[in-house]
Order: sequence, then C-alpha cells, then structure tokens
Amino acid sequence: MVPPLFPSEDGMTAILRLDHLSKSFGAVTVADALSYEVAQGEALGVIGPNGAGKTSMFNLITGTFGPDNGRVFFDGKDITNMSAAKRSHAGIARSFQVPQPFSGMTVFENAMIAATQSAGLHGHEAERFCLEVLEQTELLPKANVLAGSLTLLERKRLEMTRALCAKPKLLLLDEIAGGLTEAECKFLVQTIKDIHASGVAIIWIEHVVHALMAVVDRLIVIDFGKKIAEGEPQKIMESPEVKEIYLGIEADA
Amino acid sequence: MSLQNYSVTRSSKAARVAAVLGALCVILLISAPWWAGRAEMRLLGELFLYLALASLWNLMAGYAGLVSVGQQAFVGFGGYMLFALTMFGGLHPFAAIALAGVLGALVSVPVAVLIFRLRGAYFAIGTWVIAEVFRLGFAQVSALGGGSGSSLPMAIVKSLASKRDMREALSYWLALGAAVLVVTCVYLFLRSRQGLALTAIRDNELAAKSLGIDIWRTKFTVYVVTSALTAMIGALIFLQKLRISPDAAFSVNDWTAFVIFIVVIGGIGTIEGPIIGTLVFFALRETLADLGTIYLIVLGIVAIVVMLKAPKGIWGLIRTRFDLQLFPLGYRVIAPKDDKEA
Amino acid sequence: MDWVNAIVQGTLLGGLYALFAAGLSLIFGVMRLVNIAHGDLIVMAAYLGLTVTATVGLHPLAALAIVVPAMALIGYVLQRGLLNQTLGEDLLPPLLVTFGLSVILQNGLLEVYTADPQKMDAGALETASIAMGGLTLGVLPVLTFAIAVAVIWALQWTFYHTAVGRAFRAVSDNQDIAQLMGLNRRHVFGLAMALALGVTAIAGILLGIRTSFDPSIGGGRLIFGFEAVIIGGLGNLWGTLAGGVILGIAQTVGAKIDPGFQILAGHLAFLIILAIRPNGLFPRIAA
Amino acid sequence: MPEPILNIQGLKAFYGDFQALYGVDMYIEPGEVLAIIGANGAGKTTLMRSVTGLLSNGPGQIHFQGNDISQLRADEVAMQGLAMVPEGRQLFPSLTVKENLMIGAQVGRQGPWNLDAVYRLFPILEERKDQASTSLSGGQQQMVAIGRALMANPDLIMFDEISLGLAPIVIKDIYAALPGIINGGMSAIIVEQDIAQALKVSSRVYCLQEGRVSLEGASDKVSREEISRAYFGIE
Amino acid sequence: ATPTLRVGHVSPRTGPLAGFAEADDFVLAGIEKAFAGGIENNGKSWNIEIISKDSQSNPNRAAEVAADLILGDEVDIIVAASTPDTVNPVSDQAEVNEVPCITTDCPWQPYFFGRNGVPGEGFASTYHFFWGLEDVIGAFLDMWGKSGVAKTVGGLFPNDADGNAWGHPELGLPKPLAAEGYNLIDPGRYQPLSDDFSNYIAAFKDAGCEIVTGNMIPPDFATFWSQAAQQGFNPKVVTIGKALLFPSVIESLGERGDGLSSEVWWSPNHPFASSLDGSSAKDLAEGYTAASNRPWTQPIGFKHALFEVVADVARRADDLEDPEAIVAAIQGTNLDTIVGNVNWANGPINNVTKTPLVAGQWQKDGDAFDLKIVANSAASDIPLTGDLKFLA
Ligand SMILES: Nc1ncnc2c1ncn2[C@@H]1O[C@H](COP(=O)(O)OP(=O)(O)OP(=O)(O)O)[C@@H](O)[C@H]1O
Ligand SMILES: Nc1ncnc2c1ncn2[C@@H]1O[C@H](COP(=O)(O)OP(=O)(O)OP(=O)(O)O)[C@@H](O)[C@H]1O
Ligand SMILES: [Mg+2]
Ligand SMILES: [Mg+2]
Repeated sequence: MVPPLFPSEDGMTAILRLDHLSKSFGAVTVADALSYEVAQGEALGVIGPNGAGKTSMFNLITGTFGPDNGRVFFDGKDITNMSAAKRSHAGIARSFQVPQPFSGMTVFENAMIAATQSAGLHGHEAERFCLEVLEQTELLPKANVLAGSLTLLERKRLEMTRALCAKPKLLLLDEIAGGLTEAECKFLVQTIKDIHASGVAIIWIEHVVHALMAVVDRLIVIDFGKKIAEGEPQKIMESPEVKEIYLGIEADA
Repeated sequence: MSLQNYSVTRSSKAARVAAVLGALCVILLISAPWWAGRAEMRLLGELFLYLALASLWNLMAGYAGLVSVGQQAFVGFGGYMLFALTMFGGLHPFAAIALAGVLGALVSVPVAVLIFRLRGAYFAIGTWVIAEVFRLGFAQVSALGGGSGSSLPMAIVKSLASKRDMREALSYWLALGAAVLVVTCVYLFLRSRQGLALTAIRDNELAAKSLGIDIWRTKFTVYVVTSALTAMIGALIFLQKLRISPDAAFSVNDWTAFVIFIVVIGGIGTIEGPIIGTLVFFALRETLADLGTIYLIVLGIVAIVVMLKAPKGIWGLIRTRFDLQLFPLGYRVIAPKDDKEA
Repeated sequence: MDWVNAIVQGTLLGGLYALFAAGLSLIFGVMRLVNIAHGDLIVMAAYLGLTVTATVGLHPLAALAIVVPAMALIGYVLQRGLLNQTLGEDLLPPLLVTFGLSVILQNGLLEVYTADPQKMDAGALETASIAMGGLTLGVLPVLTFAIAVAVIWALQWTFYHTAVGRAFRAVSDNQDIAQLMGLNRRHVFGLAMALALGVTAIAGILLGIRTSFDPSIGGGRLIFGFEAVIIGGLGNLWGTLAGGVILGIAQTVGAKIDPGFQILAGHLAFLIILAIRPNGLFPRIAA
Repeated sequence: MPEPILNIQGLKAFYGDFQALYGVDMYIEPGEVLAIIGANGAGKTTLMRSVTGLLSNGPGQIHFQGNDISQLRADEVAMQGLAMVPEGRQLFPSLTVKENLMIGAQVGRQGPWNLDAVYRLFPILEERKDQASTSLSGGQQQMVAIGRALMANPDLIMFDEISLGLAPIVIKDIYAALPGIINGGMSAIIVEQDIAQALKVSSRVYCLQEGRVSLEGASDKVSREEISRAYFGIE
Repeated sequence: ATPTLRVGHVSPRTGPLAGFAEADDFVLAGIEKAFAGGIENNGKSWNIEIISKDSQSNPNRAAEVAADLILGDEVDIIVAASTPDTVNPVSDQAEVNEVPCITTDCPWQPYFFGRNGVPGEGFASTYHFFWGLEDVIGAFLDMWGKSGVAKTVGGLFPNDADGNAWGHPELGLPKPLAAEGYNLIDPGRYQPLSDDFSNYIAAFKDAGCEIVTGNMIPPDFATFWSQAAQQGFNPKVVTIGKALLFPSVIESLGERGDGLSSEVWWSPNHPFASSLDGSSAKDLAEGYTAASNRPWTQPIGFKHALFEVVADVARRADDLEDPEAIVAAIQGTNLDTIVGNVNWANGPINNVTKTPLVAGQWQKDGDAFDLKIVANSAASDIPLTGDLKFLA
C-alpha cells in the first residue's frame, strides 16, 4: 500500500494542504505564510474580520490568482501552478461571496454549466443531476428564470447549486448564511450537513457564527492574512484573543 | 411532486415551424438557377457570402467576446490562397477552397497566440494591424502580382465548368452552400457543450473559470475555426471576383465594416441577428446604393442609432416582444402539469 | 551616415505619429474610450485647415488658430451628445459607435471634398532645410517634432499641475467617487475629448502640410496612432512619444532595407514589442 | 420636531433586474448622528449610493433640506451639501494626498473645512501630503477619505463602513476624532458592522435586512435581542 | 422602334486618379452629340446609350461597377480607360462574362502581363490600344541623350501595377537603360501614399543622380518633391510618368513645377483628326478649355478616340445582337483616330495595338505652364515645340 502523501495529524489523508502561502497586493497583505490542512471529508470553518484575507485565501485555493510564495496541494498533487479550470476539474468548487451568476442564462443552464464543464457529465445524465441538485437547494421552481433576476437569497442558493453540480471533492463556501432568516438558516445548515455527510470536504467562511458552529469540525481564525488561531470550534470562540479581534466586543459583552 | 415527472427540452414549437420553413426556403433557393436572372443570382450569391461572414463574426464577437476588426485578414488570405493554389499548385478550385480553410486555420494559430495578449478594444486594433501586415505582406509577393494584384487565368475559371451558365449556377450554389453550412455549424456549435461554455464566458468570466472552463482555449478554438471558415468564404468571394489585389482582398470596409453593421443591426449575440441583418443590409443597399456615399452615411447612422437605442438589434426587439427563438440554444425545464409554480 | 540619416528622419516622422497618438492616449487615459474614428477626425481637421486656408487665405499654421478651437468644440459636443451614452462596462457600444462614426466621417468628407487627394500649401516652409552635422533636415519635420514634444509636455503639465488635470485623473481613477466630489463626469469627459481633438487638429494640419490626404487615409493613421500608444504603454504620454519615435524609426529603417517594408516594418516592430512586452515599454503602473 | 435634513420615503433600488431595496423609509434630523446596521448585503451601501445619486431613483423618494434630490446626478447632489466617505476608502490612486483632499473642495462650498483644518485634525496627513495616496496605511487612507469629504463642507456626511479593514487601534483613533468632525452642526450617518460602537456614537439606529428596514429606534433603547432578531430575521 | 446599343463606361471620376477623368463630362457630351442621330448598321439605325460609372480609383470598385454594368444594365460593349487599376479589373469582368471590351490609357505591358495574358493566346473578348514601355523608354532616352546630363538615374517605382511594370527587370526600364549606359539607382518598390521618401533621397544623393525618373501618382510625387528640397537633393532632370501629365498638378507645385518633364501621348499639336466629326486635336483641346476654363489634358484625346472606335465597331459589326460578331468587328478595326491609327492587326502582341508617343517638358510661358514637346524621334510626324532645359 502506498503511504498517504500528506498524512494529517489524526492519520487521515489530507485533501488540501496549504504550505506557507503568501500573497500581497502592494501594501496589503492578504495571505501571510498561511499553512493548514483539511482532511478528507472534514468540515473546516473560517472566521476573521472584514478584509482579513478570507476570500483571498479561497482565490488562492481555486487559482483565481497565484501566490507570491508557498504551495498548494490538493488530493496528493501540487496544484500551485495549475489553472483555475483544471483545479475545478480536479474537484474544487466554490461559491462566491458576491454572487457571480451567468445573468443572461436561466438557473437551470447555470447548473448545467457546472455539471457539463466541471463535473464532465453529458446529455441526459447531466440534466437529471442538475434537476436533483436544484430540488435539494429549493431552486427547482425557478429553473427557467434568468439568473440575473433572482433575489439575493436565491443568488446565494444558485451559488451553492452550481458548486454542488460540479460534484466537488472539496467545497468552498464564502458567506452564504448572511442575511438569512432563522428558518432559512436552519435549512441551510441541514443542507450543508447533508453534503458533508456524503463525504465532501468543506471549507466554510462565515460571519454567522452560530450556523458555522453547527456544522464544522474545526475552526481557524484569520487576521491580516495570518492564521492566528486554530482548533476545536467551541474553544476558539471562547479565546479572548478571538473575542477582541473578531467580535470586537472586548471584554464588555 | 416527483422529480421523475420533470423533463428538459431544447426545442419549441416556433423553432420547429421555423425549421420546416427554413428547409423549404433552402430548397427554393437551390432551384434559383432555373428561375432567377443572372443579376439576381449574383446578388443572392453575394448575400449568402455576407451572411456567412456575418454569422462567423457574430460567433466571435457576440459569443466569444472577440471583437475583431481584422477579419479581412482571413478573407484576403483565403482569396490569395485560391489564386496561389490554383495558379502555382495546379489544384482544382474546389480543392483550393478547402485547402485555403486548412491554411487559414494554421496561420490563425500564431496570430491568436500573439493578439490574445491584447484586451478589449486593443484586441480589435491588434487584429486590424495583423490584417494590414497580411495586406502589405501579400503586396510583396511578386508572383501574385505584388501591389498590383493578379487576375485568375481563364483556364482555371473554365475548369469549374466550360459553359458560362453552369459556372454561374455553380458559384451560386457554392455561396448558398457556404451560408447554410456556416449557419448550421454555428448553431450546432452553440448547442454543444463548448457552446454552453462560450455563453458562460460571455456572461461571467470569473465564474466560468472556476467552473472548469478554460477560457483561453475556448476562445482560441473559436478564433481558429472562425478564421478557417472565413478563409474559405474569402476564397469563394474571389472566385467570383476573378481578380485579386492587396487593397481589394484586405479591405476593412468591404469585409469587416459591412459585416459589423449587419450583425449590429440584426442583433449581436443571436443566430437570427445576422440573417435579419443581412436582409436589411441588402435591402438598404439595393434601394440606396445609387446614392453612393450617402448610402454609407445612412448605414453608419443606422448602426449608431441601433447600438444606442436597441443594443440587441432588430432581432432583440422582436425577441423581447414575442419571446421567440428560432434557433433554440437553451434548456427549458417542463414541470409536471399539476405543479403550477414551475 | 545613411543609417544615421534614416534614424534621424524616422525620429522626426515619429513626432508626427506621436501627435496622432497623443489624443488617443489622452482619452483612453481619462475615460477608457478607444476611438476608432480618431484617424478620420485627423483627416477632418486637415480638411478644415484646407477650407480655412482656401477661403480666408491664411497660412496653414495660422489656420491652427481657427481649426484647434473648432475641433475642440466638435470634440466637446461629440462627447456630450453621443459618446457619453456609450460608456459603461460593455466595450462593444463605444467601439461600434465610433466605428460607425468613422464611416460617417469618411463618407461625409468624400461627399463634401470628393476623393481627390489634397495638400495644404505652406509655401517656403515646405522646402526649407537646415544643415546639421552632415545631415540635411527639413524645417517642417523638425518643427513637427518640436510641436509634438511641446504638445506632450503641455498635456503632461495640464494633467499633473492644473485643476482640470486633477479632475481628469480623479474621474479616470474612479468615476463614481469623483462624482461624489461634485465632478460631473460627462462634462469632464467632454473637456478631455475637446482637448484630444484640439491636439488632433494640430496633427491633422501638420499631416496636411507634409503629405497629401484624401478622405480614406484615416484608418492608416489610426493604426499608427494606436501602435504608438500601445508600444509606449497605455496612458503614458511620454511613452506615447517614445512609441511614435520607435514606429517612425522602424519605418525609415525598414524602408532603407527595402522601400516595400516601410509601413510593414512599423507594424512588425509593433507586433514584436507586443510579443515581448504586452503592456508596452513604459506602462503606467497599474492602480 | 424639527424638519428632517434628509427624508427618505419608499426608496427602491435596482441593479439591473435585481432589486436591492424594497421601499425604505428613513429620516435624519439636523445635527443628529444616525447609525445604520445590518448584515452583509443588507443594502446599506446601496442606500447610500441611492441617496448620493450614484444609483438612479424614482421621483419624490429622497428629500434633502426640503428639496427633492431623488433624480439629481451625483455631482449635483454633492453641490447641495451632501458628502460621503465611501466603503473601502476609494482614494484616487493617481492623486497625491493633498490632491485627494483638494478634489474634495471641488464643489466650492464655503465653511470651516479647508486644507489647514484637515491637517489640524489629522496632522500625519500634512507630513505625507505629497505622497501617493496608495502608499499610506489603511488608517491613514481612511483619514484622507474623511478629510476629502469634509473639504466639501457638507451639511450631511455619510460614513460607509467607517472602520472596515482597520486595526482596532486605528478605529479608536477615528472614533476619537468623530466628535471634532461633527461638532459644527453637521449631521452624520454612520454605517458600522461593530454594533456596540455604532450604538455608542449615535442617537438613533436603523437596521436593514434584505433591503428593508427591520428595526428603528433610539440607540440607547434598543435591546440586543431586538437587534439580533432584526439582523438575522428570526420570525 | 430603333434598337439600342448599350455601352458601359468605367472611369475613375474621383480618387487619386480623378485627373484622368476630369474631362469625362466634356468628352461624353461631345460624343453623345455625335451619336444623337444614331448609328447605321447593316442598313438599320441604332441608338447608342452610354452608361458611365465611377470606379473611385479603386480596383475593387472598378470590378464591381463593371459587373453591375454587365449583369445589371446588360451592356453590349464595355469600355474603360485610365491606368491598370481601372482597365484590368474591367477587362477581367468582361472576359469572364464574354462581353466585348475596349480599353485604353494604360501601357500595354501592365495590361497584358498584369492580367496573366499568354503571348500567342491573348484574350477572347477584350482589346486594348495605347503605347508600351519600350516607347516611353525610347522617348525618355531620346530626351535625356540630347541634353548631355550625367547618366546616373534615380528610379521611383511604387508597388502598384504601373510601378511594377515600369520597374520590372526584364520588361521595364532597367534593361534598356543599362544597355544605353545609364546607371539606374532603384532602391525598390514603395507603397503608394507614403509619408516619407528620405531613403530614396539619401540613396539618390549618395549616388550623385542627376536624373530622376519613375511612375508615380501626383500626391506621392508632391511629397517626394518637397522632401527632396528639404533634404538638399537637386537633380537636373526629373521625368516622371503619370504624375506630371496634368497642368493642375504642375500648377499646384508652384515654382517647383517649372522644368519637370513627362511622356506625351497626345497634345493639341498632334497632327490627327477625329473620325467622328473631323475636328483636329487642336479643336478638341481648345473646345475643352473654352467649355471648362481649364487647360487641356492628355487623356481627352484618348477618351474621345475610345468612342471613335466604339462608333466604328458599331457600324461594321455583322450583327450587333451577337457579342461574337462585335468582337470580330473590333479585331478588324483599322481607323485613323484623333490619337493616331488604331489597328489590331499591327499590334505588338495579341489584343493590343499601339499609338505614337513623344516626350515633353513643362515650361513657364508667361503666367502659365506649357508642355513643350522636346523629343520625338519615334514619331517624327509630331512636331517639336521646344528644347529640354535643366532644372534650376
Ligand atoms: N485583486 C486585489 N487587488 C488588490 N487588493 C485586493 C484584491 N483582492 C483583495 N484585495 C484586498 O485584500 C484584502 C483582503 O480581502 P478579502 O476579500 O480576502 O477579505 P475577506 O477576509 O474576505 O473580507 P470580508 O469578510 O469582508 O469578505 C482587502 O483589503 C481587499 O481590499
Ligand atoms: N453593482 C452591483 N450589481 C449587482 N448587485 C449588487 C451590486 N452592488 C451590490 N449588489 C447587491 O445588492 C445587495 C445589497 O448590497 P450592498 O452593497 O448595499 O450591501 P451592504 O449592506 O452595504 O453590505 P456590506 O456589509 O457587504 O457592505 C447585495 O445583495 C449585493 O450583492
Ligand atoms: Mg470575503
Ligand atoms: Mg456595504
């Protein structure tokens, strides 16, 4: 048996490993020697103040832009110099914080693009799969609607739908719970739990911490592009450092 | 409500009717040599070639976002290849037209690698420079007449068919065939997986990239295929013109400006647009061409007004009004009857 | 010496190309508008100059006093009346509208002035020369080059040392926020186009003295202008001058190798630079 | 009750097909500091863009000092005395610090704020006045953005995400400067993610949720529960 | 009713070649008057209708309007004049559509070889009359030889049909010039409408050229000529084909027009008369000056002669309904026209026949410029009217 390339601490194989990733835009550092790994099927939560570099970290993982330094490994391969398209084929899918729908196409066609291009499905099989995912994300009634005319909530669902239609091994979710009602939020948490249960690894950036806590196995905190804390969710949230930097509520709350 | 009852369709009633009417139209047009005069056939032949050029330009600009004002490079290249291959290679004109397409594809590869470095409007200018380089380059080839150009020897023209009537019918059918071929190819391409990817790129490059679409390669493919077909159309055009010269072969007005106007007026980014645009363009031309320059001024004004007031062109207006699509590209989910909300 | 001569003559020619390009560079810098009709506007300026010299009997250089403000006014009206409506995310509208404008201008000029080539008569200036270190230089090309340097210096100064220049830069950086500062971007764009066409007027008149023109030559001049802008680096005015000079030298040196290469050599120089430095030689650092 | 300086009624806003605001009602009285809170994407920035004329509005939806400004262009609104410190600072990168400030005076309104006054408020800016604005730290950039808005001598100043992306220490400095900024009777609207901070400096607060006002009240009266309900919409 | 013979006419009325067509209206008016009573053919009277179209000096456009005339207007004969850029595309369309075609105003080599003509085979429907490069070379050498100027010649040939023919190493100027002991400096073919000629000027200066020759369009010559002065190049003799044909061009050069020389295909002093109305060359030229207030130009004679040939063919053809009969009539032409004898039996090559050529110099005569004929050894029936003078 070939030994796993990136054994993580608990012995599971890492699906993703960041190795001292750094990136800056002029004076702004968005990633500062960022290292961590995600195990197969793990759900990792990411929090941090606005502008800390969370979305940028996703951009580095998906290949939207390349790092100045450091490497990214996915599923046993060094993907640092791989194009965004190839990474998608390899099994990384994301939802965008600012939704990026194909506005001139219908919801169903948006889903079809993910299914045919990224997941490589064909014809009838692709169509059926998209219908299934749309049902799961409750967008089926909107299947024939142009994506450009969806409401914010529906756009966020579309983001999720597309990511799922790509049949990913690693799903990156960027603030999908913001602005949801409690009921919607519960439904979302359930959906993500289901996805997680099906064996997909997840990294979830979220400011709605209680939703995050309900799903993730582990939490990391990022500030100024640096990982400043990592560990068991409950513990992390209670650390005074996180309270100050993230919640900004100092000791008074 | 069960998912099994949902179905997905890619056609519509309007489209089926249009397909039947279209087929009838094509059959009628095939028979034109038996009922139309020489002048009409020449006009129709020209119309078909413009339709083909317009559909190709629309694929590039309207779908792949490659706004080129240098397509004359490939029109002229194809024309020159026809002359060179028949005169020096001794090929039959048909073989030369096909080979012109292959060669067009080959030269478009390095061209694409170079000008894909430019974005937006600068890409447009880059393509124009390339066309100028082609023009000046061919002007240096003295075997093809240099700057003065060359006539197609009568022997080659006669090798098509010895009788004039037959030659004229043949070149008419070639033009018709080219138009039908190009429109069909564009349609099938856009319905394919690649076509879906192309439309996605047009809507949102960032999202397309992250969904596994290789943007550079998709655009590159479109560029190469378009160039190849454009070169073949170019060869056909100069088979009709009989004489080629750098200025005529690489004319930006004739092979690009008019084509752009056709697409804009008809409706950019739709398959129907170029067809409507070509009809409107030729209608304008036949009624106003005697006014000479005034006609071109009118054309320019029409294009500007359309661009500002109805950026989706005539077909765009029709489509928003009647929700009509003659060449259905999209998917429609059909909900089960009892499921009213879909 | 021949090569030196070719390079010197090319440099002087480059001055003219830089003038073609300066207006383009300016409006691209301020509003990201690529004006396909620019070449035809140059030709239109030349015709305006011709009309002024013919009707008023002025020397072509004196005609600048009328043509420059006239073109500036045309620029302002054109921008506010038409081009402002095309600006936005989508690149097709400005491209196609200026393309349409180009066709209208070309044929409008054809209608008014016919296709006959014209030339402006600048009298003794056309043939005057000065000897310099074994080379004989035409006064007109030297003057053209000097004007190009002066114009670019003046544009640069306007850009960096005046309120209007500050407004140009602010609007070019961020239209929305500039609006919040009370800058009406439509007006600012109008001013930029006016300035650009003022420069175009100078370019047109110098072109019309140097060589003959007809309504169809705008396209070629547009290409030279664009090449100079791209070679120099987008939005960099001194770079544009350098781009013009490189183009001019490529042409004269190319012509020295074989006269048939004159224009081709310029295009090839452009393509080579594009292959090596896609952002031009001196790009303004991306904001 | 004094006449509100800004009065918003039934404001709707769209990005293409997408509706971002669904009939927002809001007012602010002269000299008042108003806080707007809400989750990401709730529509706070959109609201400000509508008010400043960057988004086009239907008629009669926004009145400023009694005039209907709903359909004015942004530069015309600015002339009326309404200034904004935009989200993410948005300095003009090709202008120096001083030029950025001077551009703010473009509207030509007279008042207490001029270059010297801004330099007095933020002395560091005078030291850096000829530097490229992009070379400043985030906090200094925020100072320039604030100074730039003040240079217009506005009657109402709006801060969008005043502390976004700033280190806590810088945020403290900025808030320390706030009273000095609005002492001369200027009204202010503050959009802030940090709820505690927002409540501390404001007299009234609005919470937006999905393009609608979900809570309105005096800052010292609203409870945590009300806020979190308004924020996330617990039904 | 009287049947109508339709004649299509393609001419560059606008564009850089417009000078060639400036007298079109005058000539056509005269011709229409001559045709007013119709033409007698086989005892039957025919009306002649002339349909004239503008090529805008653009070969592409010339082909288009020729095709329009042939297919749209269904003309029976098509005629064209003025440089290969007009003549060749029109002839090609006529050839493929099997319509009889007569052309002129273009040296026969660019006409014949530029269309890929095969000596011994020629063309089926298209016929041409003018002179050839051998004639222009003879006339130039004749003129230069008498003057005693140094035998170093600068050549200016554009990359167009005329330029390529004139500069052609075998068919053009280089070979005969060398044979006569001239040293030709030929840097290569430039693109028409160039902005810069400094390389030519430098090369000519270095070689010490005293003569400049070539074939140019007027705007290029104007650019060259002012740059030559700017860069201190002052040749003694400048003999340029095409560009210097027209008095308007010479006048636009001001003082610097004085002393330039050119080929002369036709002048009021040519001892020929019209077969249509018997008027002399002088009558025709003066008629134009009277009608237009402009000086005469050389193409007037040829444009007139073109229609003389049409009229002659229309009279003689066995059957005006049959294109082949018209072609046969063209082939059998033997007509003394206002530009000399036109007879395709005497041609240097199939489908071509020649008219005489001399050389002349523009000399200031009081206020106006006059084209003096200064060399005539190939056509001594055309009298000399002056002597070659060197440029200042
Ligand atoms: N392409 C870019 N060029 C320049 N700066 C950038 C770029 N992308 C991001 N930044 C900057 O990097 C910083 C980090 O941005 P990022 O979007 O990663 O933050 P974030 O942690 O996702 O914040 P939020 O919680 O607000 O979404 C910000 O200051 C942003 O302005
Ligand atoms: N230019 C735009 N085009 C399309 N949609 C937009 C645009 N700008 C904002 N939106 C959408 O409008 C909604 C409201 O956005 P807005 O920026 O006003 O929110 P916000 O409350 O300021 O959020 P944040 O806290 O992130 O700044 C969001 O759903 C956003 O995605
Ligand atoms: Mg983010
Ligand atoms: Mg906001």
